[in-house]
Amino acid sequence: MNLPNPFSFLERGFSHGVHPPHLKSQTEDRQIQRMPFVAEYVMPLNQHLGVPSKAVVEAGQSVQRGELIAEPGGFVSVALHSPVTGRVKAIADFRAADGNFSTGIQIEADNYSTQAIDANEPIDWQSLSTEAFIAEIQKAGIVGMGGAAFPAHVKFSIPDGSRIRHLLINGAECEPYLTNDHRLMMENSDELFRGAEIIRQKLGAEDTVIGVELNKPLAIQILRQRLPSGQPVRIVPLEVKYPQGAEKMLIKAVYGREVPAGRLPRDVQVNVNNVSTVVAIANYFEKAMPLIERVITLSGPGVTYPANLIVPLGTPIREVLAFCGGLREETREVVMGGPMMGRPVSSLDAPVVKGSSGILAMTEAGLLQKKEYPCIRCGRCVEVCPYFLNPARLARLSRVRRYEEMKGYHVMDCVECGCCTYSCPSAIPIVQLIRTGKDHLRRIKEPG
Amino acid sequence: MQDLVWIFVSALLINNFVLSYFLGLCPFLGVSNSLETSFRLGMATTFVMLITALCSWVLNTYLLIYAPYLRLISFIVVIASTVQFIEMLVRKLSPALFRALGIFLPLITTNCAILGLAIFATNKSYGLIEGLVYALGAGLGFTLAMVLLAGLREESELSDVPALIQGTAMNLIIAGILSMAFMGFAGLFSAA
Amino acid sequence: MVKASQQEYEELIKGIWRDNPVFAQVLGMCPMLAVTNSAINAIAMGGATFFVLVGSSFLVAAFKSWIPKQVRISCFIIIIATFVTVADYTLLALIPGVHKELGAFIPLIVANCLILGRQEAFASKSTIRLALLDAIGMAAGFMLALLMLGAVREILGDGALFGIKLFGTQFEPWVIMILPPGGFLTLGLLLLLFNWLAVKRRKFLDEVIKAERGQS
Amino acid sequence: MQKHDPQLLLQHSPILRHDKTTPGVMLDVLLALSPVTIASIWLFGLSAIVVLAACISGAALTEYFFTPTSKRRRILLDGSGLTTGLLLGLTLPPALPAWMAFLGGVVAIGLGKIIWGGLGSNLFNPALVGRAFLLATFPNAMTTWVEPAGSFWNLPSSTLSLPFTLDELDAVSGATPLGLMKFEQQGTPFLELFLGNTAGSLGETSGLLLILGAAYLLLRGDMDWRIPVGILLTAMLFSGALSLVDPTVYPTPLFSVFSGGLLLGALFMATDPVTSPSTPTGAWLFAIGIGVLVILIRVFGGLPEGVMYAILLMNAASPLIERFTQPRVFGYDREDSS
Amino acid sequence: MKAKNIIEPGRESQTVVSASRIILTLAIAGLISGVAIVGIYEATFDTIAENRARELRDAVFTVLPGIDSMREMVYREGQLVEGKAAIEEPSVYAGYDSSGEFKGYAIPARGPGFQDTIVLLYGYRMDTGRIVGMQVLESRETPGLGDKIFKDPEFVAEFNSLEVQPGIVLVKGGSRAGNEVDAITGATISSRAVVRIINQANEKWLSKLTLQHPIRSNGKGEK
Ligand SMILES: Cc1cc2nc3c(=O)[nH]c(=O)nc-3n(C[C@H](O)[C@H](O)[C@H](O)COP(=O)(O)O)c2cc1C
Ligand SMILES: Cc1cc2nc3c(=O)[nH]c(=O)nc-3n(C[C@H](O)[C@H](O)[C@H](O)COP(=O)(O)O)c2cc1C
Ligand SMILES: Cc1cc2nc3c(=O)[nH]c(=O)nc-3n(C[C@H](O)[C@H](O)[C@H](O)COP(=O)(O)O)c2cc1C
Ligand SMILES: Cc1cc2nc3c(=O)[nH]c(=O)nc-3n(C[C@H](O)[C@H](O)[C@H](O)CO)c2cc1C
Ligand code: SF4
Ligand code: SF4
Ligand code: SF4
Ligand code: SF4
Ligand code: FES
Repeated sequence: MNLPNPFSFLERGFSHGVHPPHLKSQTEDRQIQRMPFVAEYVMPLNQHLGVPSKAVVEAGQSVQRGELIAEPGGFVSVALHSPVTGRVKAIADFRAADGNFSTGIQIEADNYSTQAIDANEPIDWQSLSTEAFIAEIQKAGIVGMGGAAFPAHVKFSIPDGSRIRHLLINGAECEPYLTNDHRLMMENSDELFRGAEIIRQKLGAEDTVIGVELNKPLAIQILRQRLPSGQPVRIVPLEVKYPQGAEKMLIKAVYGREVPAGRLPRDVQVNVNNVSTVVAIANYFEKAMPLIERVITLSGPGVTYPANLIVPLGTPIREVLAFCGGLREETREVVMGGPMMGRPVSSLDAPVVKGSSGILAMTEAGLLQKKEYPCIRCGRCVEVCPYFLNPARLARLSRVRRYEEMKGYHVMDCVECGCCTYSCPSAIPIVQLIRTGKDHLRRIKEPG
Repeated sequence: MQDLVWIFVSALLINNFVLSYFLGLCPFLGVSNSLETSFRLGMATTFVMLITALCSWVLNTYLLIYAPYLRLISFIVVIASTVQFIEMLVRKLSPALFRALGIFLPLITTNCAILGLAIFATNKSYGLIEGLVYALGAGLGFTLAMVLLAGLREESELSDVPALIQGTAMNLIIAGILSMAFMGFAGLFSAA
Repeated sequence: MVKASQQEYEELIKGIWRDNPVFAQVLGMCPMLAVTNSAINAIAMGGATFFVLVGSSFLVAAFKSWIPKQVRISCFIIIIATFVTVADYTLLALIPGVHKELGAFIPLIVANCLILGRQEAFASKSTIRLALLDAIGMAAGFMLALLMLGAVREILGDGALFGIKLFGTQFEPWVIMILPPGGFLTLGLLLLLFNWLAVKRRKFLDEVIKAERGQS
Repeated sequence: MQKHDPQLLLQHSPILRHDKTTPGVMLDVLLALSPVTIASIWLFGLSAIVVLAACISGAALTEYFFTPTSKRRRILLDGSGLTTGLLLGLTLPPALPAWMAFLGGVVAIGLGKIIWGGLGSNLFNPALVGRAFLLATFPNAMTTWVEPAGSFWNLPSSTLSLPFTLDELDAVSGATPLGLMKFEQQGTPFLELFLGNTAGSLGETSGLLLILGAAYLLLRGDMDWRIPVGILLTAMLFSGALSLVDPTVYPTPLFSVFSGGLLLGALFMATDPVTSPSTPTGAWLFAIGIGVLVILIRVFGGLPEGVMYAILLMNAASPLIERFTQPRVFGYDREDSS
Repeated sequence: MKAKNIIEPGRESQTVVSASRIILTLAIAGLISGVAIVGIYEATFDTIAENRARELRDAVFTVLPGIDSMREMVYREGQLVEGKAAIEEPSVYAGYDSSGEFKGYAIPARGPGFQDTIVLLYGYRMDTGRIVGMQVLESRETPGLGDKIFKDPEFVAEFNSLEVQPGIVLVKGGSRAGNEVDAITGATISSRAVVRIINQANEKWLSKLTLQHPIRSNGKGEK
C-alpha cells in the first residue's frame, strides 16, 4: 500500500510490483573472475526443463573439456558437455540443490590438463537454415539462463503461420544481490551484440531491444557507447522495480502490450532472451564452445569475499563458496538464484547448473525473520501482485484446502514472483500456500 | 406518495422482516450458505410476497368481513394454492424463470414471512397499492438480509472461526450485529 | 414392560434438553425471538405452542391410518391451523393485554417448523401415547428455551422478571435486550453456551468410558 | 573456514521481506491517534482519562482471558486490541459512566473480535460493534454530551456511577453541532469545528489533529488512501448537492465533513484493513457507500449521526463488494477474468 | 431450510389411494376444522367484542374527559353520519356527557414514527377549538426513549389543552404559546411524529366535523 510514485509515468514499467533494496553494491564493481578447476564435477542429466538428457559416456571413459557427454533425450531437451578434461568416475544418483537425488555424470578432473578448449573453427551461422540453426543450438546445450533453464532452441522454433518481429534481450536483473548479467553486459558487450544479431537474423526479427534497469547506469552507458552501427538495436532503460525481468512484465514495459494469459511472448511477436543466454550463443557460434560454464554472482552477508565468477557447470557449491573464502559461521541460509525467487540449497555438495544465476548466503540479520500473524486483509499483496491476482484470497483458500476454488481466482497465472510474500506485514507464506494449491490442482489434472 | 415511499423504506430497512420482525429465519439461517441460492431464494420470496399481498387483499375485502374467523385458514389455503397455480403457469410460460426460482417456491409457501406479510398487511389495513408496495419492500428487504448474511458467511468460512461458534450461533450473532447496524435507518424519511 | 416405560421416559425427556427444539434442533426460531422480550410473553407464547403441539400431535397420531399420504401435509396444516385459531381466540378473550403484545405472532405459530416437523417426523408414525409424550417433551423444551430467553432479556432489559422490579430504581436498563438485536445476540450466546456444555458433556462421558475401560 | 556446514533453515522464497510488520502497523495507528487522545484529555480532563482507561482495560482483559493460552502472548503483543480499545474510547461521550465504557470494551473485543477467531477474522469493526452495542443499550447516556470543561480536574458525577446504575446526566449537557443542526437548524462556526472546542465524542472534536494523525499513517503507507478520500468526497458532493437545493435546511459540505464523527470514522475506522475490501475498486465502492449512507442518515434519518451505522453496514457489504471487484488478471480481457 | 426434510415429494407412498378417498379426507378435515373454528369463534365472540369495546371506550373517554357516552361517526358521501365504518372507511367518535350534551370528537390517527407506525387517538372540542387529550394506542418506539410519548405524563399532559390553529408546533426546552408542544429530550423524533400525525389528521378532519345533536336517550350511546 505504498503511495503511488507521482513520477512513475516518466519511466518505462508495468503496474504493481515491489521495490526491495537492491543490495547489489557488494558485487557490482567486481570484475568477472574465472574460478579455478576443482577435483570433481557432477553434471545432472535433468538440469534443464523438459526431458532429461541421455548419457553417451561410460564410467571410466576419459573426456575432453567441451566433449559431448549426453545427448538430448527428446525435442524439449538439450545436450550436455563435459566441463573439464578428465575421466568419468560414475553415472549415479547425486544430490541436487533441493535435496532430491537425480542421475548425474560424475567427472574427475585431470590434474595435469591445461583445461584449454581445442581451438575449434567458428560456425558459419549465416549459411545455416533455420532448422539447422535450431539443431545447432540444441547441440550446444544452450538453455535459458535467466532462471527457467528452458531449452533455447524450443523457444526459437516458431510454428508456421506466426512470426517474430522483435527480439527482446532481458538485462533487467531485477533480483536484489545479483550482478552477473550486469557485469556481463559491461564486460562482454560485443559478444552480446553479436549474439543478438545472430538470433535476430535467424528469427527474421525486425529489431532488437536490450532492456536494462536504470540502476545499472554503467552498463547502459557502455552498451550505448559500443552500439554497433548498422544494426537495428536499441537500449531501453527500465524503471527499477521487481519483477521487471519477468518476461511478460518486460514486454509490457517495453512495448506496452499484455501477453494474453496462458500465451507465450511469441503470440505478441516477441522473443525474449536473457543476456547470458545471448552471450552463450555468441560463444558457441564464434568459438564453438558449448554451454559448459556460466557467470554467477556469489553474494550475501554470509559470503566472506563476494564475487562474480565464471564457474564451470557441475562445480559443487561447497567449492565455489570455499573459493570465496567460505561461509561465515552465522550463515542460516544458502540460496540458489536470487532472494526473491531462488530456491533454498539443502546440500552444499550439489553442483552449479545451467540455470544457476547466483549463490547467496544469508545470515540471521540479513533474513529479517518475521513472526507470522493472521492476515489482516490489508490488501498490500493485492496492490503489488504484478499479475493482478488476489494473493490473500488464494492463501486463505489454500489454508482451508479449497483448491478447486483457487482456479476461479486464476491461481495458475501466478508466476511465484514472491512480491506478495515480500510485502505482507503478517508474514503469511503466501507463495508457499499458492504452490501447495497449484501442486494439488496439477495432481488432480494428471492423476498418478 | 410520501406514504408509499415510507411504507417501502420501512419494510425494506427500518422494519426489515428478518432483522427487526424475526420472520423467515429458517431460510435466513438455513439457506444463506451460498450467495447464489440466497439471492434466488430472496427473489422467489419477493415474488410470492407480491402474490400474497394480492391474495390477502382480495380475501380481506371480499371474504373476511363476513367470516373473520376464517382469516388464518383462508390465508394459508389461498396463498398456497395460488402459488402452486402460478408455479405451474411459470413452468409453462418461462422455463428459464422456473429453473431460477421454481425449486424454491414449494419451500417458501409455508414460511412464516409470507404468512406474516399477509397478517401485517391486513392489521395495518393497507389498500391494494400500499399492500403491494409493502410486499415489495419486505421481499427486497428479506433478499438484502439474506445476501448480506450469505456474503458474511462465505467470508467467515475462510477465517479460523472457533468450531464452537460455527453454525447457527454464529449466524445469529451476525444477524444481531446486522440488526444493530440496521437500527441506523430508524426514522428514515419519516421525520418530514 | 420395563423397556417400554424406559422408552416412554426417553420420549418425554429428550425434548427438554438433549434434543431441545431450539438449542439442539434450531427450530421454531421466528415466533420465539419476536415475543421473548419479557418472561410473561414467553410463557404465553410457550403455552399457546404447547396447546397447539400437543393437540395436533394427538389428533394426527389418532387419525394417522386414515389420512392418505398424498394429502397428509394439507391435513396436518388444517389441523394445526384449527388449533392455532382456537388458541388465538382464547388468548384474545382471556388475556387481551398479552395478546396485544404478541400481536401477529400467535397466528404465525402455524408456520412454526417445530410443529409441522413433529407431526411429520413423529406423531404420524407412532402410537397416541408416545406421540403425546413426545409432544409434551418438545413443547416443554420449547417453553424452557422461550423462558430462558425471555427471562434474560427481561432481567437485563427492564431490571424485572414477570414485571416485578428486581433491582430498585437505580438500575439502568439495557435497552438493547428488548430490541431486536438483543433477541438475536442473546439466543446466539445461549446457543454458544449450549454447544459448550454439549462439548463438555461429551468430553466428560468420554473420560468416564475411558476410566471404566481402564478398570475392567 | 568452518569445519561443519551451518544448520540451514530452508525457508521458501522469497527470503527477503519488507520490514513492515502487523504489530508495527498497529503501533503506527496508536501513534497517529496520540495527538487526538492528548487533545481529548486536554479538553475534557480527568473524565476523558477515566473513560479511555476503562475502554482499554475492558478490551485488554477480554482479549487476555478469552484467548487460548497458547496464543496469549502473541495476541497481547500485536497491539490490535489496544487499538480497538482506544478507538472505541474516542467515540464515546466524555461523561459516560466508566462501567459502561468498560462494558463497551468487553463487547467490542468479545463480540466483535474473539468470537470470530481473533485478529483478522472479524467481519465487523470491533470498536464500532462495541459502540453500536452501547448506543442501543444505553441510548440516554450515549446521547448526553457535555461541553469541553476547561478544567483538568473536571469529573462529571455520571462518570463514576456505580455499575448498573446511572447518575443524573444532564447537569452540564451541551448539544453537539450535529444535534443543533438537525433539531434546531443551527450551524456552528467552521473554525470551532476545525480546532475542536465543541461538544461531542472524545475523539471527534478536533478535525485538525485527526488529519495530522491520518497524514502520518498515509506517509507510513498504513492505510488505503482511497477510503478516506472516497468517503469525504462523496459526503461533500452529496451534501453539496443538497445544500444547493436548499441551503437553509441542508448542511454545507464543510460542515458535513468537520462535524460529528465523520473524520474520525473516515480516517481511522473505515480504514480498518480487516473489515474493508482489499481490492482497490472495492475500496472505492466501500467508501462511496459510506459517504452516501452517512449523509442519508444524517439528513433524512431519525438520528443526528450515522457514521457508525454507515461503516457497520458497509462492513457487512464488504465481502460482497470484494467478491465482485476482483482485479482484472494480467493478460485477460475485462470480461473473461471473473 | 428445515422444511425441506419435511415436505419431500419423493416420499409418497406406493399404495394407490383413490381420488375420492383423498377428497373425502380433506372434506372431513375441513368440516371438523370449520366446526371447531366457528365453535370457538362463537364461544369467545361476546367476550372479545366486549373487551374491544371496553378498550375503545376507555380510550375515547380518556381523551375526551367528562363524557360518558359515545357514537361512531362515519364520513360517507360528503357528510358525517352515525354508523359502523366499513374497511378503509374513515371514522371518528362523538362523545356526550351525562346529560347527553355533545362534547367533542375523538379522532384516531396513524403515521410513521421513529421505528414503526404510531397509532393514536386524540380528543378535540369544537367549541374551544382545542385538543383535550391524547392517547397512543400502538407504537414500537424505543423503550426508555420513544415510549415516553405515552409513558411520560408531562408529555401526555401537553395535549390536555392545545390550540390547533394555526397548527401545532413542536419546540424544544421551555414554556410556550397555546399551540406549542415541548419535545421530550432524547425523543425529539417521536415527539415530532406525534405532532405531525395530529396535524395531518386535523387537516383531514377539521373541515368535515359538524356539531352533533345531543343524544336524547339518557345514558349509553353505542356500545
Ligand atoms: C518474477 C520473475 C522475474 C524474472 N526476472 C528476470 C530478470 O530479471 N532477468 C531475466 O533475464 N529473466 C527474468 N525472469 C525470467 C524471464 O521471465 C524470462 O524467462 C527470461 O528472460 C527468458 O530468457 P532466457 O530464456 O534466456 O532465460 C524472471 C521471471 C520471473 C517469473
Ligand atoms: C467514528 C464515529 C462514529 C459515530 N457514529 C455515530 C452514529 O452512527 N450514530 C450516533 O448517534 N452517533 C455517532 N457518533 C457520535 C456522534 O458524533 C454524536 O452522536 C454526534 O455528535 C451527534 O450527537 P447527538 O446524537 O446527541 O445529536 C460517532 C462518533 C464517532 C467518532
Ligand atoms: C437506540 C436508539 C433508540 C432511539 N429511539 C428513539 C425513539 O424511540 N424516539 C426518538 O424520538 N428518538 C430516538 N432515538 C434518537 C436519539 O435519542 C436522538 O438523539 C433524539 O431523538 C434527539 O433528541 P434530543 O435532541 O432531545 O436529544 C434513539 C436513538 C438511539 C441510539
Ligand atoms: C488503519 C487502521 C485502522 C484501524 N481501525 C480500527 C477500528 O476502527 N476499530 C478497531 O477495532 N480496530 C481498528 N484497527 C485495528 C485492527 O485492524 C483491528 O483490531 C482488527 O479489526 C481486529 O481484528 C485499525 C487498524 C488500522 C491499521
Ligand atoms: S518461476 Fe521464475 S525463476 Fe522459476 S522457473 Fe519460472 S521464470 Fe524461472
Ligand atoms: S530474477 Fe532471474 S532473471 Fe531476474 S535478475 Fe534475477 S536472476 Fe535475473
Ligand atoms: S496476505 Fe498479508 S499482505 Fe495480503 S492482505 Fe493479508 S496481511 Fe495483507
Ligand atoms: S507470487 Fe503470484 S500471487 Fe504473489 S505477487 Fe507474484 S504472481 Fe502475484
Ligand atoms: S419459523 Fe420457519 S421460517 Fe419462521
